[in-house]
Amino acid sequence: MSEFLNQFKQLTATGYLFWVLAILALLSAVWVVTARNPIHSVLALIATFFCLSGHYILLNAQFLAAVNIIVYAGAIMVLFLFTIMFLNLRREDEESKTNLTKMAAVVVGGLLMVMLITIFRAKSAQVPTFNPVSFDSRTGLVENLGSILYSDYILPFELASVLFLVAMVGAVMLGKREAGDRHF
Amino acid sequence: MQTDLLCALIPLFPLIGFIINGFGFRRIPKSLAGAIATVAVLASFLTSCFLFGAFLGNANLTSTAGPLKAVLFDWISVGDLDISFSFQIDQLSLLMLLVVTGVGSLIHLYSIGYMKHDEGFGKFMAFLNLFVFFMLLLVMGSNYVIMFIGWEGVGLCSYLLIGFWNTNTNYNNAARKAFVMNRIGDLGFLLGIFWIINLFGTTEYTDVFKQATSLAIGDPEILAITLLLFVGAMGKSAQIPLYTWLPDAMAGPTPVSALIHAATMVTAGIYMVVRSNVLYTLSPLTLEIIGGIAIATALLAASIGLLQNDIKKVLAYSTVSQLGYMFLGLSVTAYTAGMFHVITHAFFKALLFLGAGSVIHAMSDEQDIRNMGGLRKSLPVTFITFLIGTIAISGLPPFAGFFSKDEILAHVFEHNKVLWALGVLGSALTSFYMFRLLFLTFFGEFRGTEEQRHHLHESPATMTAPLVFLAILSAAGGVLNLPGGGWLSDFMAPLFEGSRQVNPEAFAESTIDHSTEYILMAVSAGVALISGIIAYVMYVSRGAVPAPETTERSMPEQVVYNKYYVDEFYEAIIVRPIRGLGDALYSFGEFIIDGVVNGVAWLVRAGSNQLRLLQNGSIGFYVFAMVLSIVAIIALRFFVRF
Amino acid sequence: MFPIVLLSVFGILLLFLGFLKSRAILLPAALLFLLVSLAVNFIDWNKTYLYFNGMLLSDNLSMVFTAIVLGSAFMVVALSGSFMEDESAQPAEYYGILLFSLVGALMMIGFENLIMLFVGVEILSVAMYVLTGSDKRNLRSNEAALKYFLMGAFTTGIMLFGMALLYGATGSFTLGGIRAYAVNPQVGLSLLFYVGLLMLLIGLLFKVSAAPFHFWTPDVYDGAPTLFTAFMSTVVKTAGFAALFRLLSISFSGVYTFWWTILAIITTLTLVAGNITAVYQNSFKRMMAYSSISHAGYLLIGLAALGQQTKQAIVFYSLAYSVATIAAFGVLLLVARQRNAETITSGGSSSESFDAFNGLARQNPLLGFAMAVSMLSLAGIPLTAGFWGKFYMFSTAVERGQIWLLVVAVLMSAVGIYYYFRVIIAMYFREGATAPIRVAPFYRYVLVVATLLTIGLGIAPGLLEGLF
Amino acid sequence: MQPTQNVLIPEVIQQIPLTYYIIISTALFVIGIIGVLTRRNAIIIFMSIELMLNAVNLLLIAFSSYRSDSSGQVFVFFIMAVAAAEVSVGLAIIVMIYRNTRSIDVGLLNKLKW
Repeated sequence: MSEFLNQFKQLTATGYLFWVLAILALLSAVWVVTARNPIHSVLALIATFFCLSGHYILLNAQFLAAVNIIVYAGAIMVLFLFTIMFLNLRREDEESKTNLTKMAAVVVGGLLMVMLITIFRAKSAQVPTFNPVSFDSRTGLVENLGSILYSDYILPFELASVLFLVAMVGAVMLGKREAGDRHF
Repeated sequence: MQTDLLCALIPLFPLIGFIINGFGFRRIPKSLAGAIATVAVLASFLTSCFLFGAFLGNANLTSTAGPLKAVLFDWISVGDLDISFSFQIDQLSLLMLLVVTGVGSLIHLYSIGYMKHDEGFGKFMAFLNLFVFFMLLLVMGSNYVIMFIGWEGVGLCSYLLIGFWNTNTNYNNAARKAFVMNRIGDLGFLLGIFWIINLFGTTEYTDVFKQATSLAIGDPEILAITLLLFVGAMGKSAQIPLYTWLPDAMAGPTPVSALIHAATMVTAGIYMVVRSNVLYTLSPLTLEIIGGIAIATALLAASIGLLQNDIKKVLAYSTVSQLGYMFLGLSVTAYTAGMFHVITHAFFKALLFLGAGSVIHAMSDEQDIRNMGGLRKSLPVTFITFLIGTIAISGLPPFAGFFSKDEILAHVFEHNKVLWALGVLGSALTSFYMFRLLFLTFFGEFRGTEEQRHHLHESPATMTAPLVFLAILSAAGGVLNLPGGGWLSDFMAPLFEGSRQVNPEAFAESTIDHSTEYILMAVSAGVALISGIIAYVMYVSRGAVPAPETTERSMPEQVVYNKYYVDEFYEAIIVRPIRGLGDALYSFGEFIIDGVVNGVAWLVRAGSNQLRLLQNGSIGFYVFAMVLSIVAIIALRFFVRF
Repeated sequence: MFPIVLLSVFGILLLFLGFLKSRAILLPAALLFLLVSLAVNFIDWNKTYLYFNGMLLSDNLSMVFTAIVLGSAFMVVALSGSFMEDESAQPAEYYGILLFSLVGALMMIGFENLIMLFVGVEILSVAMYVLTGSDKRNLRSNEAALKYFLMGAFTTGIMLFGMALLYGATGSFTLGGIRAYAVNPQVGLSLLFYVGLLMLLIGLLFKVSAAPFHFWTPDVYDGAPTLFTAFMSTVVKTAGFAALFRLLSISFSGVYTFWWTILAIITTLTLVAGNITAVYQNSFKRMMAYSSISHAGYLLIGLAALGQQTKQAIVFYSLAYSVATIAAFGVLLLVARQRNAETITSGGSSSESFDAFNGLARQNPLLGFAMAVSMLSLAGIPLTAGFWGKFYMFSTAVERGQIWLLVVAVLMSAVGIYYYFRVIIAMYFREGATAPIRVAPFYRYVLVVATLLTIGLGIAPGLLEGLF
Repeated sequence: MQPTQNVLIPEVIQQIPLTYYIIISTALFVIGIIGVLTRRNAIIIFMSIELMLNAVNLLLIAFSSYRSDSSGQVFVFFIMAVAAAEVSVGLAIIVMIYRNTRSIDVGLLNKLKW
């Protein structure tokens, strides 16, 4: 423990930023799952995304940090928010799950977390470390990612468009109001 | 000589018959359908005969009557295991071929008369043909996989035919019971086959047996294999504890009972053991177990047979009992004797069933012998042939059953005196219930209704002709293998070369001298004769008729008036204990064994009912179960040492 | 490779064809597109290529799997004539999505990189979510779609976590890279690798509905429109097993000792859960869902006993299973439609229960026969393809010496007979007064082909040998 | 901690062991799982799933940065794309259900069972 504290004391500002972001991310994540009001959940999730983007920047993955904000916080969460507003879900009419199921869920989830963390912290886990000699700090830059994406990963990249087509057609097909369906 | 072609033709004929009748049974007129089916099987029979002649000629020429193999095509290869679709023609399969197609054609012929008023005649004939096809696959295949296919196929046909009159729920239940019991047996058989694959890397008989000869006697793996295979035989050949389906299977039409549940399918288990004789010889313990089960089955079924009043049920229990005798023979490595009994049994049991069918036909579907009697005048042909069948099955010389049963008993005597004594006892019981059946049916006064009496008639020629044929065979079948080195044992000797190699002692020349042999014969024949006489006294002289089920069974008051001291003695010493025993055993069969089988089925259903509640429709629960499983898997892999 | 490209294009074409006034052109067009894709599949026959910078493998095995998937899809689409009669149906969209989903299936079959696997799984899954819910007014369909979607997305998370951990341990997403890491003998492997392996497996096992990750299957199969249930239980399952087989046989064969016990336990659970639960069902469709779980169990035997024969066994089994399943669902479609029409007038039992089949064989011998053959095949009765499928599977277990797995499988196959035969009994032995069902000629051909295929493979199973 | 030698290596990578990132991701991931398990509102369950995906993203980016290997970040890119597609379909399904039942409580959806 004291070793940990010693390490902690030697951290630079970035190091402290890591901790702050980590704790904030976890707290807002907990808020996502506990908030009674769906809108609060959405906001908390957006906060989590911002914290994670901070992490990405710390990890020198600027491009993904930007994409995360734009796609996740910008597009996906707005879609969520839109749906919630659309369905007018502000009321607190859910939550009839018994405390027993909740307890069981938390216990099982906690058990999973404890087990995984124990495994990952074990001596034999052999978590890889960075190699100062061959380290390339330009890994996460747009130029680098772009050239890989359009060379090595061209096939999945193109086929992802099929996925979007399916999603688009499917969403329209399912979401479209048929004659006789209710308005909202 | 196009042996391959001939081999292919034999099962092909019935298949063609099945296809024609099966797909066109709505359009083909009845007479034609019957003719097609019968001709198909008859063609197989003729081909088999031709093949048999060729084989004999061949064997005489070369004097090494090795099996002929006809590889039709390569089937599959799984890894190193190659399975070809091929037939093996040797002494054993030829004998079975002749029996199956020969008796089969007679029964087909008979069915034309017996079933002609039935709506589903074409369908019936198609199923019969399909059955013959699978049965031929079973006996001709050159490896265990083909045998298994035939094995499953005949089970399926048996299921379809038992439930043929499917309007009645009881018939369906009987069909289902037969299927379930056969499945249990098949599981054992299948596991046995996979074990053979595991051990020998092949399923081809010749290769398996060649490799097996190099193993030591009592090899534990062989023990397991033979036991598993025998489980299959127990199901198919109705041995304890899987025998209760056979009596119930009598719900099917009578020709079906004759063909499937007496003459052919139920002997598949014996065929399989004889086929695998090398393996069984290697495992004396299995043989001991078979012997125990066989004698128990023989006695149990015979004692139940004493009390039955349904003409077909008596014959059914008698079949179970005779199958027990066959296994008894196999258990003392008297494979030839076992096969001999298979053949003679096929003759006389088919005869008896067909005779019974003729009676039932005449009696307008009456099956209760208490309502028959005195039929010998109205049904003379049926009576005479039935009499011959009865004498044959009872083991009275010089008819077929005498020789085959006697040979089995002689071998058993050599092996174990107690088993022999029990066997003789069973033989006495057999003789008694068969004569009882005969006397109650054909002698005495007619006890049926006026309407039935009016309706009594001898069956048409298509039905009596097979009876006559079979009667001749039953009477003369014994010449196949007369005591003291008959034709059959010489013919079949090459089959047991491997067994002789691994265990010469089991095949040593008979140690009992001729005088003992004659005494044994005399004893068994005498016992059978005495039982027959007792039955005569009981049911003809005294005219006793089994009481209807509503009144009390034992009626001492009636007996008091009787002058025959023998009767009283018989009643007190033999009949009552045996009745008690029979009742007890009957309930054992009906309640314990069926109970276990039904219990398992019930357990599965109950388990199903409970298990499906897990599927409670809630996403929360589903996800929870998944997460729990993930936790369990990770715990199992990382935190539990095993 | 060619089918993937073509199918993407054809999917778009179909969507545009939907703008035409005439709906009648859609079905022939979809069938034609599938046939063309099936044909071009074999261009590379007997050659092994890695396409697109090592993203996609094309070898004989993947082509055979592709052929099975496309063939199944062809038969399913061929059975879809009823869309044309249904006003609220949107056939252009359905066919388009089906074709797109096949792209995903083919990616799962030929992937060389986990990204391909992931995108493929997602294309297939998203398409299935949509199709499951395509009967929009039907609450059962809605519920099934939501269940499938939520659980599928959840599992995607698990699977991705596994992929991430594998990447962390091995530094590569390629099958070869992971394999190179896993067979590396110098040091013990990272624990991240093992956890990642388990999570990835769980993700895929969910897709093939292996217990205890099977809970979605009965509900989703039950609620989805029957035609798409047929599609899911054949195409998705085949693709899932192809993917599992590739992963396990290429990347993870070096650590067989680590995962086989887990897989064997899961196999046992799957066999028991599928077969036992099916016994109590009254709805044929739901029974088929449990039956598909149980067949996943039989297929898993081949993986748990991974060996030389696994490849052949899985190919044969999935082919036999797919053909029989499609025929069964094809008959169910007709029967259910007929019964629905009747219940409107008279009122009676559910259109998908076992009772709906009562007396079918008498009125419609062809339908009865096709159904009976496919039931026999699913039950594994000899002289049908299903028997040999089971035979192959069981002999893989024997080869690895996993006798207890074999014993469980053999016992459970006996249980299976019980519920498959219920249909046969209903069709042949029960009375049911119904008018003959009109079967469109093309529909009839599909059923006949499926039946002949089942019998043909049952008589000559060697036909498929040596192809791959 | 050694003094910084290579200014191009981000300070976080030099100061924080990779294990910490793994632990944080695991924690986020499990929070997401717990969210799926405890909530009944379909949308919130869905958001919890998004949380799980983001935990994976963090994990992948951490691995990718520590290993100086871009393919991990490309994978993240794909995950985001797929997530967007999934969200559109998922929300369409939820809307469809709401239209039919006026509720998105998954606990009420249990017509299909047994």
